[in-house]
Amino acid sequence: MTGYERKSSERYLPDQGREACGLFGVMNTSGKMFPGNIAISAIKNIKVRGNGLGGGFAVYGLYPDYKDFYALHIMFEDKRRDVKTTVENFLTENFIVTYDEQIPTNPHVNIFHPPLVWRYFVTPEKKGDERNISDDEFVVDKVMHINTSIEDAYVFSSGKNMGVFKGVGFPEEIADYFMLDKMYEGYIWTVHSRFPTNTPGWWGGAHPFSILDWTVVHNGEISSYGTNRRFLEMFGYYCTLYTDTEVMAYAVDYLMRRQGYPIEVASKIFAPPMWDVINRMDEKEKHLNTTLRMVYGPLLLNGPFTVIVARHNEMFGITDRIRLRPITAGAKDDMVYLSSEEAAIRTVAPDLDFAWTPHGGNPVVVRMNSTDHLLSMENSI
Amino acid sequence: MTQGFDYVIIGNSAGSMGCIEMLRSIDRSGTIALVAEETCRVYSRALIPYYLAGQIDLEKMYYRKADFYEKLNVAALLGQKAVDIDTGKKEVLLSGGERIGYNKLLLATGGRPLIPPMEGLDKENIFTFLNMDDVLKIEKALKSAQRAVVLGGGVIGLMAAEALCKKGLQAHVVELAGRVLAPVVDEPVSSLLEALFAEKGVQVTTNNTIKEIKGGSAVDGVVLTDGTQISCDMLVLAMGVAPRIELGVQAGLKIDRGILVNERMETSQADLYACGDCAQGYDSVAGISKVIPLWPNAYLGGRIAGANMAGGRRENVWSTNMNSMHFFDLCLITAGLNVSAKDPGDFVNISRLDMQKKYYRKFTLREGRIAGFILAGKISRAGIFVNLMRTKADVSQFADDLFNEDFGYGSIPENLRWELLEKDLILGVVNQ
Amino acid sequence: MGKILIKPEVCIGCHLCEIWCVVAHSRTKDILKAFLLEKPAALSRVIVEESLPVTFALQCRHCSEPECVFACISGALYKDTVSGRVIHDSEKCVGCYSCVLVCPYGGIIIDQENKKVIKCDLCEGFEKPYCVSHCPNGALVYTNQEEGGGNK
Amino acid sequence: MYSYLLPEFTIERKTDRCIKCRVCERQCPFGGHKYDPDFDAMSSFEEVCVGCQRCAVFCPTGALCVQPHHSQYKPNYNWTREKFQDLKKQAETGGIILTGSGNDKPYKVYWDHLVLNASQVTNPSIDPLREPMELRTFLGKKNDTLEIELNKEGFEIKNELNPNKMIELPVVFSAMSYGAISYQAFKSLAMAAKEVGTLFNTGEGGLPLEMRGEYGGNAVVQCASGRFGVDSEYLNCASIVEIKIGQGAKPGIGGHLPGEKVSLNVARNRMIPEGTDAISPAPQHDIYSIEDLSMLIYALKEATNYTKPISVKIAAVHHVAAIASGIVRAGADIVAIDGIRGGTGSAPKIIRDNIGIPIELALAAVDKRLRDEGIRNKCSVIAAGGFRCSGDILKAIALGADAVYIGTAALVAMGCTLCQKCYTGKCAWGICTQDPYLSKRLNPEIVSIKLVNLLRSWEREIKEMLGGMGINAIESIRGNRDHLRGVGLEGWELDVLGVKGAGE
Repeated sequence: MTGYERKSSERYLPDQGREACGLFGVMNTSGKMFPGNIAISAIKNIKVRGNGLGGGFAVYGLYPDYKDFYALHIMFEDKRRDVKTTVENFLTENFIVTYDEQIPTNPHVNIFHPPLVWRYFVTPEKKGDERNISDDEFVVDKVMHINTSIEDAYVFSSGKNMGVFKGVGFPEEIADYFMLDKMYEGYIWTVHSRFPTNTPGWWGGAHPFSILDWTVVHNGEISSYGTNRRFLEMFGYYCTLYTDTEVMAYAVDYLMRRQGYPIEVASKIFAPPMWDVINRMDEKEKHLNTTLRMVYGPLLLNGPFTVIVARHNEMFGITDRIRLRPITAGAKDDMVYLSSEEAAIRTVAPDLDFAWTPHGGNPVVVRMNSTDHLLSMENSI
Repeated sequence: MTQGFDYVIIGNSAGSMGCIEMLRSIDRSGTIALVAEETCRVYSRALIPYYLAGQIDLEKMYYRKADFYEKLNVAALLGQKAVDIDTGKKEVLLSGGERIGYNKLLLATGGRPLIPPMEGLDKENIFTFLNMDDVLKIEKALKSAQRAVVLGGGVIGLMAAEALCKKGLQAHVVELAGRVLAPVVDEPVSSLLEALFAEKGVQVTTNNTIKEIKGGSAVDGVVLTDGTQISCDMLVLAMGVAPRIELGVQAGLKIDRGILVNERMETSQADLYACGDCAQGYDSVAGISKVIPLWPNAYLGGRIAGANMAGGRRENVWSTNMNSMHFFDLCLITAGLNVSAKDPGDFVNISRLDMQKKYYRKFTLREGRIAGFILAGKISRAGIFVNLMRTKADVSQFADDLFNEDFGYGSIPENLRWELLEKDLILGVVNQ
Repeated sequence: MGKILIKPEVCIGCHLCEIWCVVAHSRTKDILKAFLLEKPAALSRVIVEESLPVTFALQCRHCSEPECVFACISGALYKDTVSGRVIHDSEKCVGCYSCVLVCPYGGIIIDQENKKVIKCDLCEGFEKPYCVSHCPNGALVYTNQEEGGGNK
Repeated sequence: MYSYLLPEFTIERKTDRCIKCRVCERQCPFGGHKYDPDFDAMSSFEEVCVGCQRCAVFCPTGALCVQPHHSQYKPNYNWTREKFQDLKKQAETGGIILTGSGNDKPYKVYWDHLVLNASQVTNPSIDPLREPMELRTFLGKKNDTLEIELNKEGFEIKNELNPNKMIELPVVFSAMSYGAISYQAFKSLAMAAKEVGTLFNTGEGGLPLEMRGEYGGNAVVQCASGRFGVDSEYLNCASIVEIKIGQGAKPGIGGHLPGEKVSLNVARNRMIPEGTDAISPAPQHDIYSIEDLSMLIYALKEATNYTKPISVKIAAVHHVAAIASGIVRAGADIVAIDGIRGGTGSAPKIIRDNIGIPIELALAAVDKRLRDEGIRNKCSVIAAGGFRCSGDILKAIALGADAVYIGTAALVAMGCTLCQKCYTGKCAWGICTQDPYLSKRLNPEIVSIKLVNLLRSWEREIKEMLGGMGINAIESIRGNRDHLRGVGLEGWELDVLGVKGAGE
């Protein structure tokens, strides 16, 4: 007589991840285009790092026909047509919209509460004082406007010849939904499998985050979020997504686009060396690092994180200053891989030329037609 | 074969100890010989009155422990008298016929009791009051004695009288001068003392001395110069001491009252030193050469001699007459010059007296500086006055405070105070 | 050698050094008993000199050339060659006060009761002299360093 | 006039413990104890007792207990004992009631209504015993951008940097002048600041010449309305020059150091005759507008060749945010804001107790305003006024302060018991006095260690709290109000503070 049934709710479910997010990025340094299945297979391998509440991809080089236009990917929550009209009115006020269409999706994929997702290829149409600011600045400003002022509309991709696809679900489901393996090719793919802890799961909240052609996939929790956010607010970046990844995207934009600092400098700001390390540096290095910390202390990203940032011709990965989250890099010919797990890389590239784990705060910088990424091997663990 | 020593010291009291202890702090290996007439180990002559009064036992008379000579590796030739010095051969002839060679020689032969000529000195129960021998003899005589006459109203005489009084004898002090302790204290203190002794039943006769000693084989009385007769069964002669200079004379040293020494305790002959009661040095306060027959002076002289004998160079920069005494309950301290109030000359005497409290203080000033002082009754921290005297500090600004019973460094003006104390304080810089 | 240095600029004149010196030299080492029960009470070996606003504590300096030792007629005072302390053997002291006469600091105290002297012994047996360890303001400092000069 | 005042304190002496050592008598500068030879006992005089506890601490047998006097007027919620006493005092004297130290009225202490965050699961907390934990802070204007050049040797910064002062701990000793406090107290602060790698503030009393070489590098020198002690060398030996406009304990009020506190040395440092009153006017008479302030800021920058950050210190008053913004725009590199609980050596009680606003609200408003205007990085903000513990400090930094000034807390570490009698010049603890007999009670060698210990313990605590939040550099909590939550605060208060309520 066995009246009892074992309770399944207490069992460890291998499908149910427990910790943090999975990241993967791949770039062909010769600029060769390749389809999405590498990124999809890799992220599938580390499914345990997601929980089905968010996944997304960034693809570079996918709109060669519209490469001179800003490609705005905009989602309308609850498929609200009225909001779409508002946004489109706003767009036509500020841009010349060359072409727009609904982003094609696979109707057979069963997915959670999808918004209406539309893409617009646009050129800024600046008026009055706006003529003094750059196109990029103009676009950022308008994106910020839509994201902060128009409810239920959200611009989640705004670069040229690149695009972000994301949503609530496992990344492979998102890939299926947007038919990434079939419809697009790119020379950089980054992907994120999400396990949100501090923010609710919604489509806009999935990674990658982007501004212009910058995209960020991120694993971790930035304890300095409030400091970073309030600093960036001074420069017109308003964080609307209640997530630290967004702040990172804006910080990258602020430092690398607006201030024009290279990744190597930006990474010293995000994950600076400890003071006791700086104290031991030679005078020049010490001056550089001290000044960066003095001036950009508010952009130090404190707390555990691994991040993969990409833009055209460049991708880099970095972990926090005390390496509370992992990153692994791998290279095979002109393909360079970054991931939170080596396993993800090995899945798609079993026989790597190199595989290495850099120190906390030490970026792996992947550049077009360059082997800069190998520099980070020097001090790797 | 003559035994040779690096250092030979003649005498076995304070000066010799000062010398040996200094020598050994510098020279651990040099050979030292000590020659002394007495057979016992070093003891403190200054303690004789204490022993006699029964305040201490014989063991405490000894100034250093029994193993002192052994520990300091000193050949103690006790019971041997040095009878001659051959300065050419650098040898000392001992009474036993033995000769010992020296490289450096210290004469610390001390003093002998002064005994004025008088009739009847050959009788029994007449004692001097200087050595262990003397006191042991007196002690034996005490058993049968009841009345004692002490000739001499100086420090030793008064101490002897006090001790005898404490032993139950009726003592009678006879002093030639017009008052007791005349050389070191002034009239008020003499009066205090005379009254004190009288109060304790000790008669004091001044302006008088013994003309004749009466009795058969033993003394049974004395006749004073004014004809007064005092019966007694014991007579203590405490007239003071004279330097023992015979060896110095034989060695051909320059001699005045004592063997003349310079500030390094060197005599007129090379490698010959002298210190203590047999020597005559410079009194810094009096400004003259004189014998200062005091225990501390002897010890210090020995130290300085020792330092120079061992090849160092050290000078006696300052010495003067100083005394700490107490009679019954009265403590007395004197130092420097004792200038009579009647004829002070260049000196200014300032004093306070309270007969009731047996308190007296007198300071003798010369150009605002202390040249001498007498304290009776309250003597604590007297050394500070000595320090002021030694450093020739001008005290005129705070002369009144000197009478303060709690006088201390707090009473001394700021600058002078730190000057006197400086080396021993951390004087932080305090800006106020 | 052990020595107590005094810093008048931070001496606050509280006299706690004297109080604790008494305790250190009491039989019971208990402040209440030392003052309220023990008869006669122990005496302080340290004296606070006062000339307001200046105050400072003074006790035996444990001189390298101790006049008191030279003057002592009984051998009660001696300088310990190892520790450098000037030590007073009360058993041997006869109370002649020669040391009182010569001590330039007035650091030797007369014990009227016993007709002897007493002086600072640097609280032998304690890690630090009581006056130093109980000074509330660091005005007394115990040093244990070799000092220059010596008996050369 | 016969006084109707009740004694404030009662002195209880356990006679079975009193050994009549008279330590209490010597330690009380007010004459509260005396040995009575007729009784062979100690007597106490309660009417002079200020409750400073010096005697209780120094009594070697623990025989003394000083506590508020039991006698009271008929209890009355409105007419409190304090109000009674003040009224009677004024009736007897006809004067303004003076007091010392900070506001002791029960205004809401917002620090006690703010709580900090800690990491659980999603990000690891950091163990400060094992991992570096960085509190280094820079005070001064930050460059808007850096010109970074990549050359053969690496990256190089080409542009000129604004002067900044680096401190190892975001806690700075606030302005307490030599003259107000004793030389010993002043020097103790300097010694401790140097040891810890932070700053002390000279107040308006000059910086003694002999201290300039050794402690100038740790000094914030003040240039206040009396201009006491200001000369070129004074300005140039320091790390930061501060223009003092106001003080939290007495906004709108000047200073008055009575002549009896102006000793020869105080006089020399203030460059005034010995024994004369040192009067700091209420306003700076060359600053009647923000443009005037700007002129002084730039005059001081000129005088120091643009090598030192210039700070402007104001009392927190109603429009503090706008004032602070003006100050930054006037060219100040640091804005120091002193809240209503800031301390003083002497102030009219009515001013101290009633004027100004709490630092928490002022700080939050200023930080927000400067950010809204996009100029927060053009200055550092130092908060002052009643910081009691490292928790307060970390909360202030999370609200947006770069560093905090501590005054009263440092004084307490030095011995102060907040008896509030600073203005009498008879501080029993040797802090707020120029009486040499009293001031030497404070031994800089000991007291500087106490101050260092205080800062070190706070440093450790701040590191523990930061570690708990998973943050290993102080700059990551600065202005990070996400790590603060309010408890027991009303909506408007949360709004001003810019924090969410707990549970949100």
